[in-house]
Amino acid sequence: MTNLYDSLTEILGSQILAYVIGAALPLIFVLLFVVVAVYLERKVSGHMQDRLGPMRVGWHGVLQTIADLVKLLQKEDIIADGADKKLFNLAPALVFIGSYAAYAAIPFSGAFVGTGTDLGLFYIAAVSGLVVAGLLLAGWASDNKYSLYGALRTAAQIVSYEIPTAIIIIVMAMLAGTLSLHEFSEMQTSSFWNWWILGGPVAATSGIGKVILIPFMVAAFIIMYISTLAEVNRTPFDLPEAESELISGYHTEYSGMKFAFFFLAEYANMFAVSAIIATVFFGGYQSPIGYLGNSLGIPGLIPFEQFFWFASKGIFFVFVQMWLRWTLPRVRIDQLMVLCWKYLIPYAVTILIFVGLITIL
Amino acid sequence: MKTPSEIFEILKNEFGEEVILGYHDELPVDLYIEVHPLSIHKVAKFLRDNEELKFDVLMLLSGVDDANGKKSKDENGYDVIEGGTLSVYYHLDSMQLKHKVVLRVATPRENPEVESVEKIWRAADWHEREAYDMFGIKFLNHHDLRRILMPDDWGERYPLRKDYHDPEYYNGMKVPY
Amino acid sequence: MGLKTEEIVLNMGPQHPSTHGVLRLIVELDGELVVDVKPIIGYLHRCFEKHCEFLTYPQIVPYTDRMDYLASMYNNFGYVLAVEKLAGIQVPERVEYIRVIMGELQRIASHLIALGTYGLDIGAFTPFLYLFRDREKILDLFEMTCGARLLYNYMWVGGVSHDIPDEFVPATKKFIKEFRPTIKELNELLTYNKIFVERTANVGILPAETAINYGVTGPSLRGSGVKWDVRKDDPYSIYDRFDFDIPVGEGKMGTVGDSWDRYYVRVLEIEQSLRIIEQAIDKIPPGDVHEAVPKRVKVPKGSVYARVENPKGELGYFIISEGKNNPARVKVRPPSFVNLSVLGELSRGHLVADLIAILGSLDIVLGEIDR
Amino acid sequence: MGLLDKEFTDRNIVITKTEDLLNWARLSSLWQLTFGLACCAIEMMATSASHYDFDRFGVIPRPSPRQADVIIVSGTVTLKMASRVKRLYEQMPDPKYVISMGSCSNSGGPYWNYGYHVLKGVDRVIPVDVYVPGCPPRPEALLEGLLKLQEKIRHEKLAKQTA
Repeated sequence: MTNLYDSLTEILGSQILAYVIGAALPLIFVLLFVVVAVYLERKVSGHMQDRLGPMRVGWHGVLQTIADLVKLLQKEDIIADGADKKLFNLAPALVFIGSYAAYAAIPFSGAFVGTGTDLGLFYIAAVSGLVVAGLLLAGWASDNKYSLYGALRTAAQIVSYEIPTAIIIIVMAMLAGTLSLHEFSEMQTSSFWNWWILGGPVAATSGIGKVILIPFMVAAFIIMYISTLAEVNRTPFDLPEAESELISGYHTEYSGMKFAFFFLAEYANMFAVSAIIATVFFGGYQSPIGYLGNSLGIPGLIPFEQFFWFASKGIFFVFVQMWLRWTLPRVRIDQLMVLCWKYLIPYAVTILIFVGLITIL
Repeated sequence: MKTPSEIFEILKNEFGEEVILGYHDELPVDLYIEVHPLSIHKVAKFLRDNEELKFDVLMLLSGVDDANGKKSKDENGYDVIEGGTLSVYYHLDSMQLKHKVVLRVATPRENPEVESVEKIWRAADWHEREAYDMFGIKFLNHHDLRRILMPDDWGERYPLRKDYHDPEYYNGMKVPY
Repeated sequence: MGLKTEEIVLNMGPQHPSTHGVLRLIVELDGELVVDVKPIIGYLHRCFEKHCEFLTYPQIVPYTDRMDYLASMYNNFGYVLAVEKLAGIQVPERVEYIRVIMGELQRIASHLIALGTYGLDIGAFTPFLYLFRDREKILDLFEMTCGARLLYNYMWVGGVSHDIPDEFVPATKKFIKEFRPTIKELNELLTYNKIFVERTANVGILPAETAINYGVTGPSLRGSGVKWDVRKDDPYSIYDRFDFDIPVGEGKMGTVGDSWDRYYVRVLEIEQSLRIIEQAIDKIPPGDVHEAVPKRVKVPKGSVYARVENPKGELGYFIISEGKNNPARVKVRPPSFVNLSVLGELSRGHLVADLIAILGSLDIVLGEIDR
Repeated sequence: MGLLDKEFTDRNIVITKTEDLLNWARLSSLWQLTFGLACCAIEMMATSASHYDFDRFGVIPRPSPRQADVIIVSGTVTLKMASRVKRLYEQMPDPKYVISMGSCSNSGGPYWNYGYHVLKGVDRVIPVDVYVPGCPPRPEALLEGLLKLQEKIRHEKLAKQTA
């Protein structure tokens, strides 16, 4: 299968141009996704709550998010007197860069794998640290007590929940023998029976080992899903922006375009973590039932099919995040920490030990 | 269960006539016992703790402008009342014994001072602050006697007194319509 | 030597999503722990008591609507009872039944908002909208009767403003039938939700003695396990004719008197109100609702204190009359005003998030606190 | 004012088209400040809730004034509250709009005469775009007020007004 990057280099005759286009593609995807996801969020919440959601802006309100963005673009940009101007301006950029950088390691389809780095999972865990720094800056520079509380809560929350996520990543790396998300996707090919949630590729594990692995994999998936939910600050873990306590948390003081950046980053993050989960446990861009391109004999169709599967899986997990948000109340900060340190981390470590034993045997 | 007149007898025996000033039943519906304003806290404590009375709830504490002084008009045509009394009504209830009683204290308009009962019933805390806010009645030994509803910078004006009139402006905002 | 730390003072409100109106809280925090809370009220002080001194007795009724605007019917109820007691007016049976039915429907509507906004405080948005949807059905019943949705001016001295229309009785029965399952839905969605229980059980425990000493009444008092309800203990109107229970907090999820108990008492009270309506709806006697409405309300000299069980607690009116067309003094005992004063006591030593949970569980209405 | 407002002196095809786009975006996405004062706030909540559903018009509540476009003054503004309402209004970024909901905030309502602590009309402290009468206005009336505001925004001009 030809790589998009290689074909771009061939067509354009310039590596630099190919790099730029290759890097811009996820940005376009992210922007499109945010437009769709915000609309989806409002529609999903509306229909869950016996309402209709946006109806008047375009057909069934489809242009709602675009109107929102255009409006935000030309709002007055307020920087409060007490705010630290440099940091205040830097923070939204940092947050967005942090969440966008994660896309560099996410394989969208067999032909477009981003950088395809060997350390994909590791890299994502690292760059998401940039987001924490951005949020802390936002809270500190705003000179607003609510923002500060929001930022401190976020930092505590994200740093804590990185640990169970990291442990599960180690488990998966141990099993798969790789940290590259591209390789993860490649090994779970041809059928959903090869997905890691069902014990992984038949080729890699012996038949009995695979069956024993299934409960551990399901548990690992649940732990990872809960942790990532907390890392992207979604209900029931949306304490940093807990509306009923902290107004809007770290972005209380932001208006106009800078607020839009936080908004973009939040939704970009939602998709990024969903994509990682889909890639690690659910076969990434691989189809669960085989490819139309193969049966029709058109190999050119396959990358697009893969992209379709990748996007659908990602959006499905984003939908679950929304579903949870409009159903559950919010936990308290100490309960959040208890959940992480007393339950998720010990369980994750247990999984690590048992999976380690299974792989040795 | 005791009637107000029985309660009046008990109180008179306990405190004497210089504290328990009288018993009023000439007007319809609610009867009340008149108490001296600087002894009300002792009477209140007795009413709460006495085994036969057990008034554990202060339902309501209300300031009232009796408007029984000399009425006149000042140079701007506003009402002015001089002399007379402001009074405070205490509506007590016993949850256990299911009886009720009303106490009243009257205090001179020029220097209204009443002993606070907030340490006996914590419910009195905010009610007393409200009476202070609206009538300027000072509750002695209240731990935090500030204005409660009106803004702190409202000045020496007590809106529920019968001779109150609006200021023309408050912080640059016109007050009358 | 420990690290030197300073307490941070957080100003909440008057515009804050969960202060239920224009309440301002000055919160002293040590990290996330609440050291002290000082409620500042008066941002909605609309001078009700001053207005009463200038208006005639019937003219005051619409102003009582605007105090506890979530339970307007019941505010009317308390006021007209007080005036009728002072003036010695006996209202027809039909009026008594209509008043009780309206009052209990209003109690359900008020509790629905209390439960919904409480869910909102805890972070659950959807139950709030479900309960608002059901409240609309009650408002439709009111609208059918008197034309207004929120502030009714329905109960007059000596009667009610409009007789109930013919379709009111079947519509109410239909409402009760449709409404019962939604309580179950609420319980599944919110009441027994693990996160909700964790957030509210054992939070803001209000011991019975403290509650009584602070004068706390209504569901907040009953949540502390005190079986006290003016409808039973000091019956007014025709409440002694109906068979209903007084739910009290039992500490089912934690300690007696915690926020969850206060919440749950409201859920149970909705069911009891439905029972009262069911008993009353078929027994409404025929008659004229304007029979006892006087042309001019003539009130003798004297004073009266009358109290009713408002959805928020004990609502009392103290009226002093000097025999004129307008009262010399009307003082209200607003239940929320008294209930809110216990907030500082309850929230000391809790987290900021708990402060919100405690405030929500007290179910306050600022219109009534500030009057 | 917003970033581009009143920056141009002449009106040409580019500006009028941009104007149309910006006005469309503004009127389609009026985020409302979560701010209730009194009785009318309950009707405002009812308008946002399932039965009437403000979200249909793109109106969603934002708790922070920095992200809000429209403040609905729903209820009696008292003298103690007036300075806070003014500050909230000042904290909102331009372009910002005000809907005065209900008689009290229009003119003092039932409290106009004896209300010693009531501000007789919120327009004494902040400029109002749309007045919605009623005590309280029904949700339909508030929706009508919103449509009136949208109509007003539709005719806003980027160019400087010349006399």
